[in-house]
Amino acid sequence: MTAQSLFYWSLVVTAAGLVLIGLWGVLTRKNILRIALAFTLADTGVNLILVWSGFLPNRSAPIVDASVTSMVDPLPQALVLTSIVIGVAVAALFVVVGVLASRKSGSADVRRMKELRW
Amino acid sequence: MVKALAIFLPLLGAFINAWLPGKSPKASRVVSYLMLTAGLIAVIMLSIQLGAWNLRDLSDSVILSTGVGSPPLSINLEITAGGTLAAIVMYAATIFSLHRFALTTPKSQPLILALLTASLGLLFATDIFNSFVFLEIGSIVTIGLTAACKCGSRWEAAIKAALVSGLVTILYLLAVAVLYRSTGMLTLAALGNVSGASAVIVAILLLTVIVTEIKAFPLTGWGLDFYQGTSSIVAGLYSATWSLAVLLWAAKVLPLLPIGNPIIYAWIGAAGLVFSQLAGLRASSSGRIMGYSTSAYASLLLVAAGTTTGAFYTQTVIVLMIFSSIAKFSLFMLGNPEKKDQWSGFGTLLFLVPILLLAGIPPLPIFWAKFAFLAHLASGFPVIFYAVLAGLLLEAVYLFRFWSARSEKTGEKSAKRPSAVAAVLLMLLASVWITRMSWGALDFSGSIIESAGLRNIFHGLFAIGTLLCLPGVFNRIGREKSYWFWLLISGAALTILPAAGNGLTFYLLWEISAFAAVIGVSKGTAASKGTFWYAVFASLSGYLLLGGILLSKGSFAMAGVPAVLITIAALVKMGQFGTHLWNVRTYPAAPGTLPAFLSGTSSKAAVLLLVAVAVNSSSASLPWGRVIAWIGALTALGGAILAALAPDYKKMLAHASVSQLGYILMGLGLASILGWTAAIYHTIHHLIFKMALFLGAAGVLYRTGTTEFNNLGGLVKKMPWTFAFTLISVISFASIPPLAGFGSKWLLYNGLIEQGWLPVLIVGMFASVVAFLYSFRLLHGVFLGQLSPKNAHAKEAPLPLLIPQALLAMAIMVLGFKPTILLNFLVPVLEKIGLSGLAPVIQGDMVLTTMGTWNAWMVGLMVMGLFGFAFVFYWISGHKPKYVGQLDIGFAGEMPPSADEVHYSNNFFRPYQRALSFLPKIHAQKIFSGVNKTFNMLGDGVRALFTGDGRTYLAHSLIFLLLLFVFLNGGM
Amino acid sequence: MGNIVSIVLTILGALSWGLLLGGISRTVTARIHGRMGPRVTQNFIDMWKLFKKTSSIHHGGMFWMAPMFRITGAICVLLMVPLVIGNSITYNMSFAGDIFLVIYIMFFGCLGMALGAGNSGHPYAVIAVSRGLAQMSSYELSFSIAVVAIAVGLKTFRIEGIVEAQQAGILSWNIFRFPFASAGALIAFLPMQMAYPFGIVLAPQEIPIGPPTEYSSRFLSFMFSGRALFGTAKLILFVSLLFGGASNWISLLVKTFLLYMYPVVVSSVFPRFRTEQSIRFLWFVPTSLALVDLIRVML
Amino acid sequence: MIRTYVGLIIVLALGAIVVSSLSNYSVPLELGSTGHNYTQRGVDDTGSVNLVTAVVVAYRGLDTLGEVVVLFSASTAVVLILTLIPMGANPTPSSSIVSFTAGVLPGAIVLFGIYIISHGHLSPGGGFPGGAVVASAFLLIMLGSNTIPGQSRLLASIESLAGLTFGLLGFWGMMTLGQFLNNKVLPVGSPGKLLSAGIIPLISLVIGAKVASELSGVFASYRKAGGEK
Repeated sequence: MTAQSLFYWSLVVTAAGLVLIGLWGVLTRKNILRIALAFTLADTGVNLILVWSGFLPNRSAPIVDASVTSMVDPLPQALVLTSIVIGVAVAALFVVVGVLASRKSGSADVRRMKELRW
Repeated sequence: MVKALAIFLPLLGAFINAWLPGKSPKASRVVSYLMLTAGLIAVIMLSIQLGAWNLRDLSDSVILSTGVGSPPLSINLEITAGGTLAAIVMYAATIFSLHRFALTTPKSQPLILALLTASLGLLFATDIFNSFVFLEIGSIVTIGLTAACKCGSRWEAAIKAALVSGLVTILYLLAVAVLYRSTGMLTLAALGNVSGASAVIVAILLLTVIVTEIKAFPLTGWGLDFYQGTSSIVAGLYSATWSLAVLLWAAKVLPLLPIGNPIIYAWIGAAGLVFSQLAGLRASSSGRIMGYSTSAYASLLLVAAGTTTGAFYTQTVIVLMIFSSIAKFSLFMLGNPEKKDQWSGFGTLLFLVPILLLAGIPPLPIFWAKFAFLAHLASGFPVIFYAVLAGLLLEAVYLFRFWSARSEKTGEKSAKRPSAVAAVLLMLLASVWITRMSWGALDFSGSIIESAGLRNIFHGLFAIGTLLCLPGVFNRIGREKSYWFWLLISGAALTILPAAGNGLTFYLLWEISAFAAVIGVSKGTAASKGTFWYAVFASLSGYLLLGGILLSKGSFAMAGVPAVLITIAALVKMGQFGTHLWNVRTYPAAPGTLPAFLSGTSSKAAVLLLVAVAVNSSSASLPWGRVIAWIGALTALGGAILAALAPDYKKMLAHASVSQLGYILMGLGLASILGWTAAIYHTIHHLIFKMALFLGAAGVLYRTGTTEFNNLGGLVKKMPWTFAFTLISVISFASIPPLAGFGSKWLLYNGLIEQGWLPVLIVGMFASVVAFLYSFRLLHGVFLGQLSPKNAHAKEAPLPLLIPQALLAMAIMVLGFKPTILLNFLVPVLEKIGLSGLAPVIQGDMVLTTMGTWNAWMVGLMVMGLFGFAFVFYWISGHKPKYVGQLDIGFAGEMPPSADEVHYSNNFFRPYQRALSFLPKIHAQKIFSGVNKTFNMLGDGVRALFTGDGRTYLAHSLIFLLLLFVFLNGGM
Repeated sequence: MGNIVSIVLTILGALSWGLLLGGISRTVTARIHGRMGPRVTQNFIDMWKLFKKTSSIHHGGMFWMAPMFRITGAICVLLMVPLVIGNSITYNMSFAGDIFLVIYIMFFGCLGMALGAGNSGHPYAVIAVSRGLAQMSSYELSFSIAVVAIAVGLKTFRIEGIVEAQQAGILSWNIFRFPFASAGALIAFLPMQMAYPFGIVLAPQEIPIGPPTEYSSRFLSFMFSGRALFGTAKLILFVSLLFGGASNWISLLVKTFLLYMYPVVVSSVFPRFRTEQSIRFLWFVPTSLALVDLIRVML
Repeated sequence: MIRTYVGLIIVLALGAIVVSSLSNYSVPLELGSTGHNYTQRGVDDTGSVNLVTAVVVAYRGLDTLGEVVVLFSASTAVVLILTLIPMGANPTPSSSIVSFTAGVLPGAIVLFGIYIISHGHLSPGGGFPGGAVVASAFLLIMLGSNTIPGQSRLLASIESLAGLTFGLLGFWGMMTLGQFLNNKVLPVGSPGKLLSAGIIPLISLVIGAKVASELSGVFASYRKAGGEK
């Protein structure tokens, strides 16, 4: 296994690990802000996976230049750019809603936000 | 250019509004309306250009290409014909709700416009990442609007929506990555190119995302909480724009998913439909009920995606989703708890139309789609068909309960007349328009009942029954005003019913008649409970009928399961054997002359249905005629006993009605000429006397304001004519010669003995003797005995009620004295349809069977002659007595202190009740509450899933994902 | 014309016979009780006395018409049953209907009386009616089962036909051919004649004379004649159904007399049931008996 | 407790799926067809040497418009929610280090941000990163000041105007070239120059302005709401 392919696999394993840790946090944490953090973590993992989906070993950034001969796929990078901004937007809103919700219920514990059910 | 305007104008509006509202709310509203109107016009132009209004091919489309180059490099939006129709709804809903938002949260306008843009974008998106962007806009705006609305649980609703949207984001992007990694493309069409292990991953990820987003069971939880927690305006806008967009987007994506056999969608949908609707039975908040209904439609979408393809799929989905969105939108807009609306008159109607629409009641548009869709299921997917049918019935139950709970709040008049009328007209227009899709056509060319004679009898019965109820509508009070309209519609539908040429037509007219009557009943003061029961049982019989018709592919020549379903439908409609509950609750609650119509006329539709099934079967008989006859006999007996013990005039009549219909069943079950003669004879007879009785009851209620026996009595003095007509009807239904009732019994007994069905005969005879108990109770409880001072002001019933009664009483006399007029017509008709047994022989006035004779004319002459003689003899033989006051009786040498104290009414047949006490008390009420309890338990079991903890919903999604993975790997 | 004469004579004859039987029964009852009792013609005297009395008050239209209903109903039953078999002039109106018609037309008079009682405004009268109807609905069950068993067994509903089928000697009487049905019908006959232990309708200890409580004088005379006529009619009906009918006038008188004495005798030795006891007894005992023959016929 | 186990089981099962499916992939050696097309045609089609920017702004401009709307919606929502809830009066006073830095750095930061924005089609960067950098300058200013920022009309105007411009640029493409957001409505010019690549620099500018103003708006709202009562 070359260094590049090692990088390739470790990239996806790290990313998947981040997603799984994030999901675990989402499922088991009680504090709404920790859940927000867990989501951000998972988001990062997902973004890495997006990057991975267009990644080729031994290639340069997709900026056309006389010296560049082979590039990685620009599309996933564009997607990641978009996805990051969306992630920021969602996180901003989530935090606001989460903070205000926990002010309303008197605690950041998501288990206490069960007025609506059944 | 129009294409771009149609989609992006709201966005420009949103951007402009981000700056304007702080400055000038008015200007910003003007901008919004301008942009929206212009966009709406653009969409309408597009829809015309695409021929969407033609409805023939909804998948025609134009492409709006964006960026540079063409897909897969750039992104296209595909504007489909069906999509433009949905877009019109979205625009219209946004325009309608804008001013409500302007009132509550003026600064939310950019968000509303952004939501519309996102909905439009998602609706037309062809790129998977592009869809993601629009999905995110939708989620964010939804969360934002919810958090900013003025309702109690908004934070919780917002948090749950946010949690779910977070998970959806992750799953969706993973799917995007895997898709791109394995195909190198991001168009939706590329989904079909994925293969191997990646296919499974993409499929499970996207299916989980879709099921979560459309809120289909089992991933409904967050949607329920969201609908319940958010304000009704937000929920309304959401369901008409975003929810609709997501559903139609899902409809677009589902067939593309690399999932192998799409039937799995149908199974998820069918199971989800049953379970979620079970849980829906337990919902009480209006938002939650709408949530469950949304879930039902989401499940329907899954079923459609799994079982249908091509143009039919598109049409079904578009119609179901668009109109359910409209319905939900209207319900949310109307049921705005923040304004504490009070419903009355047209307000109730306005509220009812969307409910009927959601429940798929004809002739509203969803009906056509549901009918065609269910027909499709019936022809190839029986198990799914039954599940869907059951789910839809459950949905109807809670929708109607919801409505009855809402309409209980009566109050000041609301000026909703124009909007109500407009809503009804619009829906009817839409319905007519929808029929352009080739979804089975109405057929009046050849009736399902070939025999013109039989047909004409029923035509006549329905027409006359309706007409005789109409004069009485002039006497009505307050909110009962408008029931005449629904009576007329129901009656008109019934009158046409015998001419129906196929199952669709029959079902359509049947449901129109039933639900027009439901609306009519709802006009009664304090009728909500009665309306609910009627609506539920009407739905039950409607769905059974639908099931039967569809399983036999629209024809009435049926046997086996369809025939059984239809028979049960008829029995429910007639209130037989336990289902009498609805009669007993509905008739007392119905306003004015409507009970007369329901009991006298409308119940005969069930007779017609049974006749139709029988005449189309090979041996001109009903399946299990003996069972039906037994059901009839036992109902006749049980109904009679219950009627005797009933404490209320109208309730007694309701029980009596059920009981008398039992005789018709006995006759029909016989499948012999004599039996059918008896059945049709009794059908006519029952119509006559029951209408007369209920019209009399309407008069009594009108003059005294009560129908409780304990408050009535002695009215003969005040209402002699009503009494006279009631007396004639009573003598007739007690089968005492010489009036008409004896004929039906005589024919029936002869028929039963001819076929040797002696046990049925005995039960029937016993029931007819028990009928004396209630016939006297009725006369005495209302008209005889002591007049209560409470009713001293009562007058004779008004003429519009009396004249029909007089006509009916005359009909009873004619039929009683000269039954041969009818029999001479009826017997030859019945001889032709291939029934077994011998026909009665008619010689002049004499009717002969192999064993018995009956000369009604001579009996009539004898009775009248003797009575006349006795009368005259008394008259000329001595002094005429004087009338003395009602209290002047031999009362232990005293004048009784008050009329109420000497009026024997309470517990009239107590000894009889005591004698009956050895019977176990099997109340139908208890059985039904047992059923109810069971369903509640099941519902509770299901909804225990929805714990209210947002993380649980996330766990649901992930578990669903895992199960899908296991299933798909096992299956592939 | 002969028919009309026969009808008039039948009515008058039945009235006299009914009144006479009533008188006899009063005497017999008194003798059983160890009293002398009134003359056998006492009922004629009572009738006439009542008829000549002026009735000065009434309680309303139905009160007024009830006696006519009663009499009409009674006469109708009477005329529907052939009197003497073989003598077609005495068949009166029986051609116009069969046994079902008779069963149902019997209610005509009952209903009339019940209506009168209801209109009288007296609670006791209504209590009596409520009891009477409850009881009637019970005994009619066994009676109709018996009638159906016999009619189906003989394959005719026409009373004439039923009587004709019993003309082959005493063993061909239905009481021997359908012993269980006959037993059921005969038990039902007791409440029909308001005999003890089923005399809950007229129960004098509780509700003076039941339905006609408010009636007096001329009204009451109509009521009484109605009852006499109805009684005779029922006797003839039972004789025709169970006891081979009558082939001549003597046998008609003897058979009806004997049948009349049966409830009189039973009545004087039994105490009274409570209403629900009576109803339950009638539901189970005579009904089960009659059912035996019905099942026999079905098989 | 049970939730932890269930969560663990779910995550482990998901992990198993990941592991099992990774074995189906191998290290790729060639670009996919779409990626290949971008690298081949990108510069000719758009005039942007930064292919990521070419994809973001030109090829998939609609995504970017959507993304702008996402940010727009989120910021509008945040502002809306926070203005509806009157909270917080006194922001925590900032330390002198922060105050000092806030007085010195913002100018440089803004300049840097503008550079990133304007060179988006030439080098890594563009509207989003640049806008974020500019917004960070505002954040710094806000942190350094002890007063609560007032309702800024200017920010709203910039935001609104930028969005409107973006939309109208899209319509321009629609009108002239029949393709929404086509970047060739302006001449492509020679790739590699600052003024080239059609409307890409313009859109970058618009995006930058929008991102900067929106993020600043969000920060301002946070600041207003986050103070102590």
